[in-house]
Amino acid sequence: MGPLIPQGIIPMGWDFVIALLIGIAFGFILEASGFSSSRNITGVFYGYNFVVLRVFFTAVVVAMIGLQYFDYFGWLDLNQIYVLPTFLSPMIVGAVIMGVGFIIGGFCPGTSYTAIAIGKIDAMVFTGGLFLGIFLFSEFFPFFEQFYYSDNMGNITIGEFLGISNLMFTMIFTAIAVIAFYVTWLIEKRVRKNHEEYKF
Amino acid sequence: MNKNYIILMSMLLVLAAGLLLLPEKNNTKQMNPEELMWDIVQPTRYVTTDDVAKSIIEQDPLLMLVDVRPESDFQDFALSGAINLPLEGFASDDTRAELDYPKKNIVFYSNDDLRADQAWVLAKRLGFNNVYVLRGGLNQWIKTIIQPVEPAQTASAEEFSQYTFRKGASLFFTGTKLSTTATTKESVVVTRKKKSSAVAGGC
Amino acid sequence: MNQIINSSDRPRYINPYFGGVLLGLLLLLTFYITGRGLGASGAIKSAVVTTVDKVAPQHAESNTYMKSFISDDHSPMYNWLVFESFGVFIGGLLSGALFGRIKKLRIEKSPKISNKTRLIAAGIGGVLFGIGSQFGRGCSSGAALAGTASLSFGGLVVMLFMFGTGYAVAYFFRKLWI
Amino acid sequence: MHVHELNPKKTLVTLTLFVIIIIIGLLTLSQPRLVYKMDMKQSVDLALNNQGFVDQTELSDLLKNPGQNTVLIDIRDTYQYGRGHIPGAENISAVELLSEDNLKRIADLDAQGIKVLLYGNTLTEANGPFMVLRQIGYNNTKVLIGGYQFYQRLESSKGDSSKQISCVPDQAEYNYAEIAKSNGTVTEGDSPAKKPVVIERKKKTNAVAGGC
Repeated sequence: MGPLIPQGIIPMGWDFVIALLIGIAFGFILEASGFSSSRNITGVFYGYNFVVLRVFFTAVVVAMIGLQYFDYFGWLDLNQIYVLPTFLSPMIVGAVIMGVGFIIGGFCPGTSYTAIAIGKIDAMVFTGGLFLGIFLFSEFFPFFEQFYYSDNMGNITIGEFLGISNLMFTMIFTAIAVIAFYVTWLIEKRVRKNHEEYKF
Repeated sequence: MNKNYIILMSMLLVLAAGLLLLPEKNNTKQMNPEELMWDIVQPTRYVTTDDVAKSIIEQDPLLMLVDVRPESDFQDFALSGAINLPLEGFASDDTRAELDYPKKNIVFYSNDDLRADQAWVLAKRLGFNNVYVLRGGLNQWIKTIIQPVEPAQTASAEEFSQYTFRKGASLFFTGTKLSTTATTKESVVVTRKKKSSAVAGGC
Repeated sequence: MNQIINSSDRPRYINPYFGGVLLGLLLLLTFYITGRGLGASGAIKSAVVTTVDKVAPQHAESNTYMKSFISDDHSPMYNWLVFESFGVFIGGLLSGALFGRIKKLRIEKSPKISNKTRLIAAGIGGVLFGIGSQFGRGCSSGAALAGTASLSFGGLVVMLFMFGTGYAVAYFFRKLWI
Repeated sequence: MHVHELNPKKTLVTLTLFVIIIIIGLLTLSQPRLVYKMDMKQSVDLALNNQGFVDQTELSDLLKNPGQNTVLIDIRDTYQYGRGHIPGAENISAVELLSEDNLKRIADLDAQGIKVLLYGNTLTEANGPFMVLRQIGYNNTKVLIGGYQFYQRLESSKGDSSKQISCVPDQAEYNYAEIAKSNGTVTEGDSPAKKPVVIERKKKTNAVAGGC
């Protein structure tokens, strides 16, 4: 059956309507979960608010489990799902840069859009920065073009890399997530005892 | 900690563990035996030597000839542009990758058509839908294309036009043999099927 | 833990696990319908390419990176992710309106820093995130969230290194937040 | 603790919905009726080793003492079957072979140690159905080399001991490389190897795919 659009079950013309609807749902969930506040988000790094970790891990676990059940039931062909290709070293470098950007800026692109929606000036500046960053990247692209395309491992899945089945990885990942939920709950309780001010 | 959270976490764990407990799925990418049987009885899975000759002469970019005979036989003689995938290799994933040209018409051939037919059944089971068998194989190729027999005087006009084509084809294949064998190895370059066409880096 | 704080100045958010389950299901639905995951930074990339293409078409054409996103058929803005990101904005607006979070323009920061510091930090963070997301083939939603959920190894790498770096350098930027 | 974190009921409800969807999926999961019992490697071996191929000697033996331990099945269409078939053969089309009843019968025959010999006009015609049955685990199926055409030739040459009729599947009837080298100027009869073939071919004019 699925995915519906690549299989031609839903005509391509609906593509953008669906994109808009999915975006609205995405934005709503992000904002309602508290991702429009940068201090909420960065709380994950200081132990006073683990909302990012909770939302993120729960979402990944649910989607990951769901995808594999759907594939098993024949509802969705996992082979037709876009698997992000892996370029190991550029991706590590990119992730490290994003990590620093995350802690300094306090947003990531998706959350900054929702923060703009509720009137945060810092989010607007952040988005402007994103624009500038991507522009700079494009301008200086020739300097690191070779690096950008290096270490191409293709559309490799986690299971393939680790040499275990993807089902097994899903189980391990879920277990890690649940442990993380418990540990962060303990941490949050302790940190909050010491701090009084969390009005965001 | 609220009891509901414990239930919540247990549900997630049970769901994930459930994945591991699922009975081994027979590979759904493989065609199920009933469908395979339906396809086996379709005469359209055969192509004639005339069709293939025509495609080769017209340099049909969609044609992909696969020789399923052992490598030594392939070295001795092969149709122009053919690649060699001996039947022995059909158990390996590499062969699978070699056949992964969903847009092409893959034609198996062997001396007769038995090996090609076996290759066809295996490829079809593996989920390749665009495969065909060269009816009569190389024996038929020689009989009809390389050494065509003139039809009797009473034969229909169609048979004569077919004969004329075959005579021409015979000349084409034997006369230009030297030049075609030289290019045999570098068969047609095609782009592999990508997992998806989505834009890279789209976040 | 049992004390229920219900002061009106406290923002009301949904339970993060609820948000997570909803987001997971949405992601699943997105995969089911479109065959790919969610994303966010791609829209800015389209905006950059469009702007450069408008202002200096020749420059855009000569840039090897931007060139790959320019097509003669339609504007780079005519892109799935652009529509999706616009939806994200509307979704944020709806949720903000529903929970009463849409107020006048404001800056959120630690009381220890000035507005100017916060804005400069936000700008620098944005630039870094912009550059990083191009190397990482996606940002936290495209690579880390959707990538990991679709079991892409690259997605997992981005997620681990992004959060790992965050923790590694968090100490140095604590003044910005607490 | 945040206020919102005290109430995970909605979360539970949503997740339960998700679980219900998955349970529905599990319940409606249709197990395919037929599954391959052989893996690819076994299937390739089956093909390469000509397992289950019945040759002329076996066929002659079989025709001498019919009905003992082999059931003959003609997979061609009814019209062709009506025009002539091997004595004692039943007419079951390839697709019908996979019906519940027929599969059960094949399994029962197997339990009694009886083989099932399939044939079509040629070996290739019956090869596909044979391979399917073998791959789904019916190991008492066999297939006739040369098919009905070969049987006819065998019959017509009966008593004529001078004629040696043999049939080897997928054999090269020509030296292809020789022919290719001879640059197209091959005339009838200049190669002794192909002479009998040419004669043979003229005899059986209705044969589409040559060979045996």
